[in-house]
Amino acid sequence: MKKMIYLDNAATTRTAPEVVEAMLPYFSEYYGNASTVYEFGGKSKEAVSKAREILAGAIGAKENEIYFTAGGSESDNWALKATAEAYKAKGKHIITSRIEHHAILHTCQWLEQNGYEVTYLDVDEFGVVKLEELKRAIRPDTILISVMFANNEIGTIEPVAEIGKIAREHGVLFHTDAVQAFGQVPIDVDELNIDMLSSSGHKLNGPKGIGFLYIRKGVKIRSFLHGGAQERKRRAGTENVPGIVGFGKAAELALATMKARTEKERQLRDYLMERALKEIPFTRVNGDRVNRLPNNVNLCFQFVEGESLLIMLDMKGICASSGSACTSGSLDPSHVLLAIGLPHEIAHGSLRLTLGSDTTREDIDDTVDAIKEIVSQLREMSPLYEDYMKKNS
Amino acid sequence: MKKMIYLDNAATTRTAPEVVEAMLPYFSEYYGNASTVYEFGGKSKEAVSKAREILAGAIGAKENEIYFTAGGSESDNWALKATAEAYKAKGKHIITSRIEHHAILHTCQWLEQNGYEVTYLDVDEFGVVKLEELKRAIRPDTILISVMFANNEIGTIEPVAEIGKIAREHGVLFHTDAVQAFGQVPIDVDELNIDMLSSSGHKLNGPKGIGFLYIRKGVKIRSFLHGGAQERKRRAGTENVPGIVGFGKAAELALATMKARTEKERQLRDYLMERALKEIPFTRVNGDRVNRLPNNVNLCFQFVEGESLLIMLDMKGICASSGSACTSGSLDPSHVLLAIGLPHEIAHGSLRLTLGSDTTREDIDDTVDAIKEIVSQLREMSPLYEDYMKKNS
Amino acid sequence: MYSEKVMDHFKNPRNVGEIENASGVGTVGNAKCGDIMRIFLDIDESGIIQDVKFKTFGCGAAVATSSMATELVKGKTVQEALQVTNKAVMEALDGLPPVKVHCSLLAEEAIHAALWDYAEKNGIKIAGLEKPKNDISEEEEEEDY
Amino acid sequence: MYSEKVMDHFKNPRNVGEIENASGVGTVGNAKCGDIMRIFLDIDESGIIQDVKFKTFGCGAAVATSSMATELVKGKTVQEALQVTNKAVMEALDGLPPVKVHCSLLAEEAIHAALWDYAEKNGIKIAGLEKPKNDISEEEEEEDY
Ligand SMILES: Cc1ncc(COP(=O)(O)O)c(C=O)c1O
Ligand SMILES: Cc1ncc(COP(=O)(O)O)c(C=O)c1O
Repeated sequence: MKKMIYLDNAATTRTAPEVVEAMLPYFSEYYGNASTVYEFGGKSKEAVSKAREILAGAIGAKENEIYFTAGGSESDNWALKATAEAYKAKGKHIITSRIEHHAILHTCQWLEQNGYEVTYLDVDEFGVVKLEELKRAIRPDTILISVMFANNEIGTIEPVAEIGKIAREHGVLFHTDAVQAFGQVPIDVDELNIDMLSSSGHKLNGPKGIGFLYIRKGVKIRSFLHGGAQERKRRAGTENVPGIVGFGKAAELALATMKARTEKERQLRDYLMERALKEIPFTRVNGDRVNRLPNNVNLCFQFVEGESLLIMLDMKGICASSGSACTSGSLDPSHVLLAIGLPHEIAHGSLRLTLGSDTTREDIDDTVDAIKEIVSQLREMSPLYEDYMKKNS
Repeated sequence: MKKMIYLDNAATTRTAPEVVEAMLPYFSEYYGNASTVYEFGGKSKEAVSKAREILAGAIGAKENEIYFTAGGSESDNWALKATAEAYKAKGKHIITSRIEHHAILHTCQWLEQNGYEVTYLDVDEFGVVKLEELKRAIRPDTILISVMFANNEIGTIEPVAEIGKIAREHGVLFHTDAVQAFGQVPIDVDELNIDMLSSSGHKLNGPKGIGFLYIRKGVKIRSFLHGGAQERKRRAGTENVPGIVGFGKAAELALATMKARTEKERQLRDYLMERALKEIPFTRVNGDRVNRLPNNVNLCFQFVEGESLLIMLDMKGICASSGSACTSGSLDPSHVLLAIGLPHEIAHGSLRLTLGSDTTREDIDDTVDAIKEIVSQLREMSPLYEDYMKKNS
Repeated sequence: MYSEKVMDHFKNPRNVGEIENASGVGTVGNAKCGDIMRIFLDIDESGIIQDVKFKTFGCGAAVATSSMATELVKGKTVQEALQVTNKAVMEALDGLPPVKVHCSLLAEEAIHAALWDYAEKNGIKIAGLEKPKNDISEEEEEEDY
Repeated sequence: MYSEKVMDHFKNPRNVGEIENASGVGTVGNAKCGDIMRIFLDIDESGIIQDVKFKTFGCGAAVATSSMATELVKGKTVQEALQVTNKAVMEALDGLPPVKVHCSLLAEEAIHAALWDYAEKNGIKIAGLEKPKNDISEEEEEEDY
């Protein structure tokens, strides 16, 4: 295979070899069911406890506030649907933002079909939720505010502390989808007044198919997956022991390396953005320049469509992602790019590059060179570019 | 570690080394997200397709009728809740049995709290659903019949073909929880008129945290996990590629070895039951003697409590399970044992032994010897035994 | 899930058995709920528990709490035995899992039932001893929300 | 996700460019939906398409269908070009993923638009050609339940 430059770490990450190593014994050696009486199952239970301890510690929570799920989507579905159910006597109004992941937005749509009312907060041009609008949106029947910790497309980190404070002051629960933020930025659920938090293993070099939902003690919560008595009767299903162990290990590594890793990524990120802005005309950076995930770059190249760009990058061995409609199987471009005010035709030309711990400066240089070449090729072919040039010549 | 005899394969199984082998490349080598545009993600997509093909083939379904989930519990929750939602205009009545797994029963309870009506079919003393009762229970507003393929505690195989036929004749959908049956008995969804089927990887030497729901083409189904467009927009969440690959491999192996493996297990199973019945007084076999899972033995030892028995077996290196209340964290013994008509005090003394492909005759002999000794020890200590002996002497 | 002490008392239960013509016998619990304890007391004229035996149908914790309870009352006076609470039994066992706390209550109750039987047989009244419930079963503890 | 033919036409698109003073130019699609195709036709007096060029803003399938459509009409008469349907384009490309079928419709429509422009410029009427819609966007295909 030709050399690959993987810049799609927001989509998923490589499971770290140390993580796989940690998981391996729990497949064929200590394979016991963690909910059994015998000692052999106790090995699995211990491993699960250890992982829970690490993960709880990673966000300043207690162990009995961590509930394992199958990933970020399940955590998001659970947080919203079960809160809606448990608090419906208080009210049926939920507040979220326009730039949430579909796991939140589609769940909200489902809730709307089921008698709940949802307010979708606007964001500014950088993708930051408008706090004044949030304050105005809170009503006596508001039961939940769900705003993501950091956006998966444009990398903007939301003012979570402020949102938590507002939520607390108004006696409203606060859930945050931290799937992209966990492992990248420090999180303390007490400091930030977070009542529920979603996370997913495969975004931080852990395995796919495992996540957790943090639920603050005292929050009334119903089950979402009904059945066996696992996870303190809150989430049914035989414990995915290797997945849980791998998630714990990944979090341990992510925490230990966070400072150095994100510092390096931040530098490369800024270097990439600067080169792109300087060397490629009609380019813009999406998302907040400062309050953004250390590994996220999101660019728009006018007159160019995202999927074509992706395929041509792929032909050069570069893996990236786009908010283009074509990649999502729908005709509309990313709701996030539209929410920050981009016109459709520009939103179609977005490119997301998300760095990993092993991304090098050379990778970045090669990538910018490739983008430069491809963008100019695609513009040559673009009727929009032709029109623009004619109009402005 | 002392020699272990693992007889709890209905709880979970050892992930086969070949399965782990098959999964490994998808952790750190081909870790791409299966839903991406670039070639690297295509590797994951292909692997997922291949597994889907195997699993579809294993039950006579089409590939686009297999939807991956996080396990049996999620499949069960999905099948019931989404059918309830999609067909509520037709009616709000669901039929199930008293001996379903909690993933079905607790979901049914949730549905009852949400305006649905559920009929719980009785079973006979062998745990077989009463077909006449089923026929009588069907009403114009019945939208779903959910009866398990084989019971996880007592191993009884239900008359699925007959149930499917009745369901079809009445134009009612038929879901079956085949978590215990898949890989143990041949299943053909067309022959059996099954419209939906739940399955879980870790019950057939596949990994934990992966399952599928088969949904016949034409069945209206809503999502249960809302979010991204994975699984043809029906089940959100980044695909658990290693899990899916492992599940596919496990099914492939289970199918290839089914005949020889289950034949051997059946013999050992019958040998175990015969020895226990002959050598241990006041012992009964639960479940159907003939129509039962090839690897399931379920015994009751009067005057003895199940958890104590389990712990003492564990001390001898034997892993087993019980329908005892104590193992479930509730005070009531297994609802299955009660449903087949056992009095509470007898139900408390049940022992489930579930064989695996590597169980030997020696294991069985050692196990019966151990049970014999322990049961007599516990009876010595049992006030119930004392009373009985006094009364009958 | 059990402490070492619990496992020890389960594996090697002390004082298993019966006492013929015991001064007092008490049986509590409920086979429906899966636990029955029977305690036999041999109490001398000065009111000292000379010997104690038990039989238990129940889980590991039920056996261990019976065993520990018998140890704790052996050699004690009736009044002292009355002070052996379920808390004392639990502490002596280094704790029990939350779902098993009811076993320690059962053990306390079994002692009381045997003492009650002793009192009745001898026509005496033991200060502080109330007629024990035969059927000890409580609701499972739910988390405090 | 794309066939080899599609990838070939995407990687090496045929007939990219413009024709100055073209006999007919047609632009269809909608930047909002992410696809715009512009086709230039050079048609001689006998009604034969001597040359054809395109520019496309759009995904891989949009580029490939444009490229294939231009190949299919080149050297054909106007009447023959009218017969080049989206089906023909798809078949020539060995198929398209379901979500991309609209790209082939767009290519068909772009040819029609260029022919319409040619007809208007020359004051002729082409039998069977209807005024093309400029804005091709359809609902996503839903599964048939
Ligand atoms: C019959 C049955 N249904 C459902 C389940 C739940 O499967 P899982 O634990 O994989 O969610 C099990 C096993 O626990 C089972 O035996
Ligand atoms: C912000 C955010 N939320 C939720 C999810 C869903 O996580 P998963 O795919 O693990 O279910 C993702 C990633 O896909 C995400 O980026």
